[in-house]
Amino acid sequence: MPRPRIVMSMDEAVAGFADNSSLMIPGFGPGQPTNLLAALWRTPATGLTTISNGVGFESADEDLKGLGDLVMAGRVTKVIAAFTASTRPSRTGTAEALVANGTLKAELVPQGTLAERIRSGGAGVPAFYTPAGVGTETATGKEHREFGGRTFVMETALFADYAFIRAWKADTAGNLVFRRAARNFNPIMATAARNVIVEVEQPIVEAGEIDPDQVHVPGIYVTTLVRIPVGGVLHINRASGMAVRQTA
Amino acid sequence: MPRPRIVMSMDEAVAGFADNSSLMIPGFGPGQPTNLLAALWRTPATGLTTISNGVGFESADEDLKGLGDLVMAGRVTKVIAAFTASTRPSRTGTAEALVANGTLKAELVPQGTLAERIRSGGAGVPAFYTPAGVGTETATGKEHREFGGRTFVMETALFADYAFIRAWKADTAGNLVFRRAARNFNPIMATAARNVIVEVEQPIVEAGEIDPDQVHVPGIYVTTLVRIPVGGVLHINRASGMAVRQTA
Amino acid sequence: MAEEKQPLNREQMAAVLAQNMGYGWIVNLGIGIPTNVSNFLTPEQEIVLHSENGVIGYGRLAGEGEEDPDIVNASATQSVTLNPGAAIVHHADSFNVIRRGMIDVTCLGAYQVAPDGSFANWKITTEPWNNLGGIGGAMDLASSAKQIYLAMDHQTRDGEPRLLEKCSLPVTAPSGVTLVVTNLAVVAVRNGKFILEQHAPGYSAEDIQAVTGARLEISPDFRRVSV
Amino acid sequence: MAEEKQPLNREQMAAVLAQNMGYGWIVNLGIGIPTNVSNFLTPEQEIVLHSENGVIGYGRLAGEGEEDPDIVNASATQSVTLNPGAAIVHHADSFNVIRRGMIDVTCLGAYQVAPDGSFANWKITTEPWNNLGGIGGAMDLASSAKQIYLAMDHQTRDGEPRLLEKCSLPVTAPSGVTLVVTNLAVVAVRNGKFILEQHAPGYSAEDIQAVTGARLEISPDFRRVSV
Repeated sequence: MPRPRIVMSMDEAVAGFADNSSLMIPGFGPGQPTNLLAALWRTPATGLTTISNGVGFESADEDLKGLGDLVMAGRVTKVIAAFTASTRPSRTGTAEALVANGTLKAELVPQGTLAERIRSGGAGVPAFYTPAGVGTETATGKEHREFGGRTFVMETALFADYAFIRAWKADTAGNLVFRRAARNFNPIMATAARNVIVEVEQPIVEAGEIDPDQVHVPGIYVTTLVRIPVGGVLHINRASGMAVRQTA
Repeated sequence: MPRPRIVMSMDEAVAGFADNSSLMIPGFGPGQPTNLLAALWRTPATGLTTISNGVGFESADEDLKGLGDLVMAGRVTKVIAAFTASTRPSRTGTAEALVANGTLKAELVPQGTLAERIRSGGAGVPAFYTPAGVGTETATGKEHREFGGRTFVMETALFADYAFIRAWKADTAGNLVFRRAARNFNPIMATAARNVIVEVEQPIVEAGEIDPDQVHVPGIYVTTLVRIPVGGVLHINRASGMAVRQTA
Repeated sequence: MAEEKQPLNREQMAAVLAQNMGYGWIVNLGIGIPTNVSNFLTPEQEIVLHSENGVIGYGRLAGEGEEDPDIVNASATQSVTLNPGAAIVHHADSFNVIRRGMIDVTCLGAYQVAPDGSFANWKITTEPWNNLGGIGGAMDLASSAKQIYLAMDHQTRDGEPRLLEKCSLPVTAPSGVTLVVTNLAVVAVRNGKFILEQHAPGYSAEDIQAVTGARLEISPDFRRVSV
Repeated sequence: MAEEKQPLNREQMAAVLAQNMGYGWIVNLGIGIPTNVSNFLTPEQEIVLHSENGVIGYGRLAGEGEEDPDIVNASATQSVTLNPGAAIVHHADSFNVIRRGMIDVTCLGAYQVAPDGSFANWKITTEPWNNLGGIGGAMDLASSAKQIYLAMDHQTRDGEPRLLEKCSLPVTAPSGVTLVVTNLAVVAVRNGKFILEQHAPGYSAEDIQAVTGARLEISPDFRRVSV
C-alpha cells in the first residue's frame, strides 16, 4: 500500500462512503472519532452495519451527531455492540423500538468477546473460543466445546468496510499513537477494516519523527489521515456536556 | 499480585527453578535472555519442555550456554519450535539424533502459529483457527474446518511455568519496554507464563518514570526483575561472534 | 438500647468492598457503586486497579481541576488519576488480562443474586433473548475472575428482594459470586449458601432475613459493619 | 555470435525480484537470496518491507559501522537499516499482518516448485512426518500472501532439476507461487503452467528446458534478463 492520503477536511475524508457499508466505531468515553461521525451524518450514507461498544444517544449539536443519531434516523440496519440497549429503564427507547418493529437488527456481544472478535478480524483468525457468556443467553445457539475440562463457546471474527479512528499523533506514513484511555478499541479496529480513516488531534508530523518503538498502529493499516481542524471537536467536557474544540 | 521482586544476580533470579518445568524463551537474533539461560545452565534443572523460535546450537562460552546446550546435555524432554532441525544438511545432528533415539520429543510449528498459540495462552483463549499449514504435513491430524469457503486448522494455546524475558527498560512496577527487533516474542511470552523472570539492559527506574502509553508489557505480568550486571552479556557481535558486555 | 436503623450509603458500601481486598490483588471495578471503591483503598494494600478500557494501575477519582479527559474508569465518564507504574493497553489486550484469570476480584453491580453464586445484572426483563441489553464486560469478568463481589441494594424500589433462591432474570454468570454487599448486610456466598456476615447499623439478622428471598445462614462471627 | 553463458548470481537474482515489485507493495523477504532484495529497491517504488520479527518499513542492509544489534531482518542475523516511518510490533502482531492477507508478495527460497504453484522449502527428506525441520514463517506467509515469488538455483548441486511436474519433497504450500527466479531463468507460474519469461545471458529456451523437470511454455515476450 502506498502512503495514506492526507486530506484537509472531515467531509473530504468520508466522501464516497458507500451505502450498506459496515463501520467500526471506537471509543469508550474518550477515543471516539467524533468529527468523522458528524461528517458521516452530513452525507446521505445509509444502510450501515456498525460495530462499537455502545449505541449511544442522540445529540442536538450538529457537531456531535453520532451513532445514536444515525440509528434513530433509520440509517443503520444492524448494530453489533456490548450495549445495545440502556440498562436504565428511564432511558429505554433509543434503539429498542426500532428493534421491536424489525427495522433494526441488534447483536449483543460481551465486551471482551467483541474486542477479541475485532482483533481476530485484524489477525486473519476466523474463529476462536472464549469462556465469556457460557451458561447465559448470549451463548444461545453458539457452538460449545470443552478444553481441559472447561466449557467455551466459539466466536467468529469481525471485519468491516470502514473504521473511523481517533488518534492523538500521526506521521505521514500513517503511524498512529494514542493517549491514555483514548486508546481503547482504536488499535484493534484500525487493523480490522479495509478503509481506515483517522482523525488526528495533533499536527501530522513527517515520517521518521515518531520513534518506531512507540507506534501503536503501523501506518500500513491506514488509508486516510485528517487533522482535526480549528473549531473541530477534541472532546466533551463531562461537567458541562459541551464540546471542547481545537484552537490551533 | 504485589510488585515484582528485584534481585541482584541471574543465579538468584533462576534459583528454585523446578525440574520438569515448561519454559518460554524469546529471541529472534536479538531479544534473547542470554544471561538467564546461562544461569539456568548452572542449575541442575532438567526435564524441561521449551517453547522458542528455534533450538539453536551449542556454545563453548560458559556465558553463552543456552537452549542448544541444554538440549544436547539431555536436560530437555521436549522442544516446541518453528525450527526443530537445521535446514542445512551440513549442520544436521544437533537435536535430530536425540529425537531419532527417542530421548527428545519435538513439535514443529509454523512460526506465526507458534506466536498466536503463545498469544492465545496469554489471552485465555484455548484454541483458534489459522490457514497456516493447511495442505502440508504440519496440519496432519489436526482438526480442519471451513469458514467462508476457506479451510483452516484448529490450533491450541501454549502456556508455560516460566518465561525468561529480555527487556531494554523496566520500572519497579515491572513495566517493560523493548527496543527495535529485540521485541519479537518477548511481549507475548511475558503474558503466557506463571513465572516471568526478566533480565533488563538499562538500570531499573522508579515506577512512574516510564510513560504509561509507552509500556510494552504491563508490570502485572512480571514476577522477577534483574538488571544485567557489569560483565553480563548484552548481545553477540555478529561479525566476531564475541559477547558484547555490560560496562556500567 | 438498640442502635437506630441506618442503611449503608453508596460510599459505605464501596468502603466495605475495599475492606475485602487482599494485599497486592488485581481488581476490576464495574460501573456504579464499585467504581467508588478506588477512593477507599489504602496504599498499603498495593491494589492494582484494572479497567476494561485498558487502564492498569489507576487510583482514586480525579478531584476538581485534576480531570484528564483521556483518563476514565469503567464508567467511561468518571475521570480517575493514574498511580505511579500505571500502564495502558488496548481493549483486546485488556480483556486478555481478564480472560487469562489474572483478576483477583471483579466488583459489579447487580439486580439479583442466588446462593449458587449466580447473578443477574444486564437485563431487566425475562423476555425471550432479543439481543437487547447492556452486558459491557460483565460476562467476560464474571466467567474469568477468581472471585465476584457484588454491590447492590438489598431490595428493589418496589420492595422486592434481590437475594433470591434462584435468579428470575437472565443471569450474567451461572456461578462465581463470593460476596454480596448491600445497603443492609454483608453476605458471603459459599458452598451454595448465603452466609450473613455483617449488618448495617441497627439491623438484626431477623430484619435482614425478612427482606431476603432466600435462607440466610448466620455467621458465628455475625457483627455490625465497621465503616 | 551467441552471448557467453552466464548464470545469474545471488545479487542479480535479488535484483530481478526487485524489478517485479509493484508500487507501494508490502513485501516480506525470506532468508537467503530474498533478503538481498532490500538493496535493489528504489525509493520511487515506495515498497514497505515487513519482517516476521515485527520490523515494518526496513531498508537496505546496514553498511559497516551502521549495524544496530537490535535491528535485523528475517535472517535474524543480518543488520538492516530502518526507513523513515518504520514501526515495530511484536511477533504475534507481525503475523497478524501476514495472516490478514496484507503481504502483496513474499519472496522465499525453495528446494522445489511445480506448475500448480506448490513448492517445498522446509525439509530435505521425504521421511514420514517426524516433527523435524525448519519451517520458520514460510507456511504462514505462503498460505496468506497475495503472491509467492521464489528465488532458487535451477538445479540441485547434483544436477537434479528443481522445477518439477510435482514436488517430491513435503510441500510448504499446495499453491500460490506466481514467479520463480533462478540462476538461469525467470519463470511465471500461471494457470497450472510454467511460462518461461526470461533467460540468463547466453541461455536458450532449449538450454533451460533441458535442465527443467517440467514442461516450460515459452512466453511470446521471452527475453534476456536485464540486470
